[in-house]
Amino acid sequence: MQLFTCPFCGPRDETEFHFGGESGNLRPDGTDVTADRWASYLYMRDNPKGAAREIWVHMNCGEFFVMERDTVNHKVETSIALDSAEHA
Amino acid sequence: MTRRYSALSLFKEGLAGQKGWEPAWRSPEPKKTYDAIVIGGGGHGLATAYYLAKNHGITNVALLEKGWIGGGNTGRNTTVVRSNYYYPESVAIYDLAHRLYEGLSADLNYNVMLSQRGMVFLAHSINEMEITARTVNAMQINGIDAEIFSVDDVRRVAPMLNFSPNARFPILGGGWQGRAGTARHDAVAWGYARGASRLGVDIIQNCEITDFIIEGGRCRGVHTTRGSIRADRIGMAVAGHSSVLAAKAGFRLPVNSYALQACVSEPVKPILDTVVLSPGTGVYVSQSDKGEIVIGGALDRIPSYGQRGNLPVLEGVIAGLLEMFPTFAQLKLMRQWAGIVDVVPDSSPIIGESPLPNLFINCGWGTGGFKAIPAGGTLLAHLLATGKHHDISRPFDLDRFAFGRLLDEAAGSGIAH
Amino acid sequence: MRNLAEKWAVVPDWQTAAIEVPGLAIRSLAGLSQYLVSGKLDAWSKASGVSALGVGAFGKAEGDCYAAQVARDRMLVVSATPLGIEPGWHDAGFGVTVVSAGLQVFEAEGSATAELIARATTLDSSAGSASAALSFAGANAVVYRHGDRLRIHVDRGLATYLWTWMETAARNIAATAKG
Amino acid sequence: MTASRLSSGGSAIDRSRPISFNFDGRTVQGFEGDTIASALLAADVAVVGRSFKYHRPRGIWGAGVEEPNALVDVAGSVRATPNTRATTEPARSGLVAKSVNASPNAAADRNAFIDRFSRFIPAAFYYKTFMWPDWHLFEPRIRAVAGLGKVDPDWKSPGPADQINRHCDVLVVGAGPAGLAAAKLAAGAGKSVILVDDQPLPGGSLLHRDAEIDGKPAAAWIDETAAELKGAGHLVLSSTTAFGIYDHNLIALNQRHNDGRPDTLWRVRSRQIVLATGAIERPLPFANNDLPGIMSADAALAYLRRYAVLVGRRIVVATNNDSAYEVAVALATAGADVTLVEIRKNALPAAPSGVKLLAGRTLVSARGGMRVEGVTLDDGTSLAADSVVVSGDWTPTVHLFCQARGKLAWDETRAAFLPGDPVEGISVAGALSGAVALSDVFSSAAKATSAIGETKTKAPRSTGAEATGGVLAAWPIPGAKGRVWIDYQNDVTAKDVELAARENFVSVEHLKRYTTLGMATDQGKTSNLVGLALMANITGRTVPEVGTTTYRPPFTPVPLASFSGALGGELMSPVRRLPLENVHRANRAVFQEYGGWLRPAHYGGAGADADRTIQDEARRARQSVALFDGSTLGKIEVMGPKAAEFVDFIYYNTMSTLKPGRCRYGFMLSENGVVFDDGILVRLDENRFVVSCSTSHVASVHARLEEWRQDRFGRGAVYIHNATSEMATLTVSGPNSKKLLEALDLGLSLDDADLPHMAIGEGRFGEDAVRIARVSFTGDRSYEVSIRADRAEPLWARMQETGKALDAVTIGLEALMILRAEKGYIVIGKDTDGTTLPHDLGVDGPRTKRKNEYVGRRSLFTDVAVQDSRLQFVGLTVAEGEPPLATGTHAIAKSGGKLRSQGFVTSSYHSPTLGRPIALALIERGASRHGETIDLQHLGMLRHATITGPCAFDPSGERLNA
Repeated sequence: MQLFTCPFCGPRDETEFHFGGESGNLRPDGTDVTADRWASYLYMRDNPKGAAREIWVHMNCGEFFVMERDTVNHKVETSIALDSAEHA
Repeated sequence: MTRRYSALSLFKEGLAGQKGWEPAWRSPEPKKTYDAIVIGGGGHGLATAYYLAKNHGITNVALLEKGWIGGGNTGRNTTVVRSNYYYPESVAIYDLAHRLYEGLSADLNYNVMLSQRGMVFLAHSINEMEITARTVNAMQINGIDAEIFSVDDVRRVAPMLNFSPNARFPILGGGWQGRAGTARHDAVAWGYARGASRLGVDIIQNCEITDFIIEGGRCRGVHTTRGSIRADRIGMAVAGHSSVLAAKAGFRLPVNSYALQACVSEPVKPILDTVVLSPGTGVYVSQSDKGEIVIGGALDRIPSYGQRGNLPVLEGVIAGLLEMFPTFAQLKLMRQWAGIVDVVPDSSPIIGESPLPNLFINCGWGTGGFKAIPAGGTLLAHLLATGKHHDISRPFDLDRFAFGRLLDEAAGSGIAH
Repeated sequence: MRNLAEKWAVVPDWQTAAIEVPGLAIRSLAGLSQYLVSGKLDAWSKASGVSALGVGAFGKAEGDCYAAQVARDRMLVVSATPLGIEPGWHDAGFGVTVVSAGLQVFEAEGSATAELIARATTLDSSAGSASAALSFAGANAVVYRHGDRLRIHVDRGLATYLWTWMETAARNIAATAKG
Repeated sequence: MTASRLSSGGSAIDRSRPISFNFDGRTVQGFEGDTIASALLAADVAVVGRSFKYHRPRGIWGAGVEEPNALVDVAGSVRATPNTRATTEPARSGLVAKSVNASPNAAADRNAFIDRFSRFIPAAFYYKTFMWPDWHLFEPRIRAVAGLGKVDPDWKSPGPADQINRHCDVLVVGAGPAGLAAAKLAAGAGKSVILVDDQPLPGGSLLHRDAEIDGKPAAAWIDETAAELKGAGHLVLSSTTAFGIYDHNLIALNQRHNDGRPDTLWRVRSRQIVLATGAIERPLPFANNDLPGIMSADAALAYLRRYAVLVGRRIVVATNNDSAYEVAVALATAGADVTLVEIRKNALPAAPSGVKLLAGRTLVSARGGMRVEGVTLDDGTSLAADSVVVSGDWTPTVHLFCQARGKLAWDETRAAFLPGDPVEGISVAGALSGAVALSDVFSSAAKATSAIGETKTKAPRSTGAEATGGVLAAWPIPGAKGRVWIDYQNDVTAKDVELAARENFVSVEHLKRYTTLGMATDQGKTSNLVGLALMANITGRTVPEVGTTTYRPPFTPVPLASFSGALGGELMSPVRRLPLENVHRANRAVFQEYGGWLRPAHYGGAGADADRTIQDEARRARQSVALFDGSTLGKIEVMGPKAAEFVDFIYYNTMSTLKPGRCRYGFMLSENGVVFDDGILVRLDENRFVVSCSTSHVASVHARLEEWRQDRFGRGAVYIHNATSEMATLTVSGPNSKKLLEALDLGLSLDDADLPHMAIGEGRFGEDAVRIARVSFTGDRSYEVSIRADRAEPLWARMQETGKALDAVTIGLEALMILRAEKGYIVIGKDTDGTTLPHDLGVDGPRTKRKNEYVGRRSLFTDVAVQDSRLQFVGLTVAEGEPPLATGTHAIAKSGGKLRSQGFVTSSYHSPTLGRPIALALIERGASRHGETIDLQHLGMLRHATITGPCAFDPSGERLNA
């Protein structure tokens, strides 16, 4: 059972959180976006082994945030609220 | 040296102290060049190498494995073999695998212990019965053996289930595939390895890919911890680590890596004769020939490459099991583990040439790769040998994501996304 | 068609329902006015006269009118009497929604309250947390102390579940104390 | 008699409290404090079980968790548990123990003959045979002989297991000398401490090994230290196994109780974990080293000192290390005739008094049948013995350290793997860290706690004689004669390891899987290292080159019940309850579970014919007026300066043009274009909307709204409040709905001009505000009246009362489903699936016309989204007199001799109002095929139906305003 840190609430049990996708996957607006670009936004992932930068939500308070962690040893580095994170 | 496996050879070897058996596969030093390279010594990679040699006569093949063959998901899954899928495209691929499994022990001269004890997928509500009917109808139309089970039918095949009307998830019936069952996972890997090695394939263990050799925009080989190895056709089947190799080759995949847990109880005398799946509780269970209750876990909720189990998911899975099999509460958990699986948005595999020409991929099987090993091997071998898709693999090309032509079995079974 | 009501516990009569084991008593608390308030909490405080500082998890609230923080920019305001503030969006920059009936309130007291917490959440009750929203027996709840007692606000639809869960936990607490 | 109970002594047993239990049909006497194993030994029961594969007779090996042999099914007056370790299970009166894998019993097992064929069935033999004609022919017989214990099919649960979460500064695993010292030091540093040990009493090896601490006998020091910890409020848990270390220093404990309660699961989050898990003694390799009567030397000492059981009269003690000397002396002192066979020639400890020492000698074989009768040494010497106790040295218990991702380091002098580089948050002490002498044990404890903080407590001092750690590695030798057993439970011999090597299964993982070495219930605690060392020897590698096995939870088997806790029955996936549930119960409602809620399916009572009742409700609803509890529909408020812009983005349909006081029906899509939810959006005022979503989607819609808010619009732009539970929503529908509502006198005008279809009004019922929305899911004039959930009962009662004069009918969800299906209204997830796009449902306007951005937009223009073979939403009619189509029926077409699905029936009912079956379906190109008759198939049966529009009733919609 991992401990994640909600930027507002502090450390909470992993079961209170939900994975929201990779950080930096910006949404292209409009209908003239190419099929490849749209598919890339919808589906393609870096899925890094090791250092990762991801969006998570703390379901109890609803905070969306960017978390940096390691996908192998599960060490959590930082948590920053989505609206104060760069290139979220 | 004794090569052929049979009751007679076992008997003869018994008289001679079992000392005449030859190695199950050779462990040669890697050569500088091959006609083809297969990356990944799991079931899919080994099957690919075997079928390259057997179906296409391409025997100058290197199979490169980072650790030890069969040490990844092939040796960590719950060994279920089935083909009860909804879409015709899925049926085609899993049925191919299923049929090859049925002849595999004879083909490989290696007992993979395919045990077709049938599988029941339970329905816990009227709505689930309707969805089951829809799925069974689709299977019948697609030529797969499937039938609807009444409660009494379910009771006949799995009497230990909780048939109380007061159960949290009462059993109203379900679907049944009689040809489904289990196979011995290690035997599948070792059987393919032995078969491939005998046909000339070099199985090279402890050989990790450090980079791809890319020349003129095409893949021409690999750099490894055991030197550079060249070939003009390279296939990769490295479930769980597909994205890592893709990144080295310069492209991305629609894949997230998650841990999938499984666990077994201590061995007990036979109490469960079929495979039982209860989608409502997430229970996916069978009893091994050794007597262990083999419990398939739910996917973890946190992307990870850490090959280990955790507690919350395990608790939920076991709670579901005990709700469906209350008397199993007297059993003890003996071992818990996890494998890393490729999770793809539509939960269907990806097979085809990658964005890097000459490099072909077989990945994205999610939680269901084991049952597909013979098909995954056949289809990747076909791609490597001919450079072209087999009809069965065409729908599973990576290009389906841009076209929007996803093959989502979960969506097909009535789940709105 | 089986009547599934037969297998689910009847919704308790909240006026009389009680869980009592040595060291622990739990009751339902009726009549509190509850409001979700989001946005500029200072502006809200100015308009309502209620403090803009809500208590966090296991924090200690006091008095008849107070707030529990449930998110960075959201509070659950609790009052013994209705507040004279209009629900809806206020141009000062906050929104108000009445949830007086939407959240059921339970109150637990006694020396074994810590034992109840230890079964309901993995959160360390001595460590505190900025928001009082947490998973309590698997349900999203707002949990803090009011005086000597523990108050738990939970979605009305899940109140019967939480009650049954607390009955089970209380039995375990009693058995542990005895064993 | 060979093994026997001495007339005095035994620190663990209470001679004043005799007990008796049953083993394999015979009565066994013992004392309170005995384990099943100690009582069986005292009663001189040599054979306690049969091995897994060859059904070899086996006796008790150890005195703890490592036991490979002595497994029993327990039942009787205790809870039935298969495969219980006799060495750790307390003996209790009334307990019935049965040896596993033996029939009828361990002493006389009818499958014992299998051992005679063992040469033909070596490791992994099954991969090489049983292929012709087919594995299925052989498998049933193999299955029947496999497995160990038996599951009791009539087992009844004693109730849910307790599960407790704890936090502490320091968790110490193991209450032996190292653990006790570490706990004491950590407590002295002002830290909160939890000390756990799997034995019933703290003390570990001090319970049977000689020691003096701080000038006191060890027993006194143990009691004093444990009492001190408890007295200071620290938690000391006995009979509790730390079985798993998970991420971020979460450690899982399983606690056993003696009062019949199920075990308790503890989840402890500790800032620091001190592992003082000790070490486990290994067997020595010699032929027939598995015979009953051959036992761990340390266990023999434990049985002597703790339980006053002397394991034999003529005992051969065999060792390669110093630790067995104390055992030999103790056994001799207790009256046994003891010969010590010592592998080493030189550098031996002081000669043990009263013991015959044969130095430089090795055991090569043991002899005997159902129990050991003697041994042969390497020089041919034959010794008679009724008991052989052996020590092949000690394997540190590294399991938890490895679970925590700790790496091991091979220590050549100790011939053992020890914890390598430190792991953050975890320290090691005692035998686990390689310490042997008690003073080293204590200094390792001081070191393990040194980083925790400055302690005010003095580290304990060893003031007695100290153990020494001399050892000469004694691994199996390739090619040795006879059967040298490595894994007792799974019947793996040295020859099996040699076979694996011959066939290229040389890595540790291959060795394990191929031979099943270490895969039994004891998880190889006594065998893993021996197997590894032999493989190293055969292949010319060092032990670390062969590798270490991966240690996974649990350390010892843990009851499944501990993991599930209370998560079962009503407490699993709990249903939500309606505010008016008890009222509906009293009103003969029959409940079903829909979308996570317990809701009335119909109101016919439990004995009623459900179909008839539902038909009757649906028919009457169209005739006059129907009442329906629709409280479960989502009510999520969206407020703030950019609320209108926000809902435009969220919905497929343009919503910003909605006027305050009006409602609009719309779809929400996922980014992949699939229709995710449908429902009514209400605009209350300029900056405030209420999203009414499907019952089962409230949580997910709420989460999506919050995500887009924070990810696209910014926190200050809009705020989301889920107020679903605040209001009960009572629906009045039908031609007389207005009449009924007027009679309620809600204080607002119901004239169609003031409250037209898709408008809302505010009124009052008594003191409470009510909101009336004129929306319809039946196709008839309908009003949804929302009121505070806790005040809904009087309003519902008034509606019922008023309705009597109008022949009103209260309908459940099943009748409502018929009514909406008559109109062709969809239910998301039933009439759609995870591929359905909005234009498949005939709603193409926004897709072709909208200019601004919305969720899922680009996905509506992919190749697949625009292809003409899509499944489209239609109605189906069957020929007159035919029964309804089954939901799930597929439309079929034949192409190239093969059947192909063309879509399927999503909803199907008999319509009482139309007097015929109605069905909704998703059919390939269905929208352009109205009037076409198609083939359908259900469970092999062929049917026909004609494609129509989805709406079968009142297609012009006149009844909305009738």
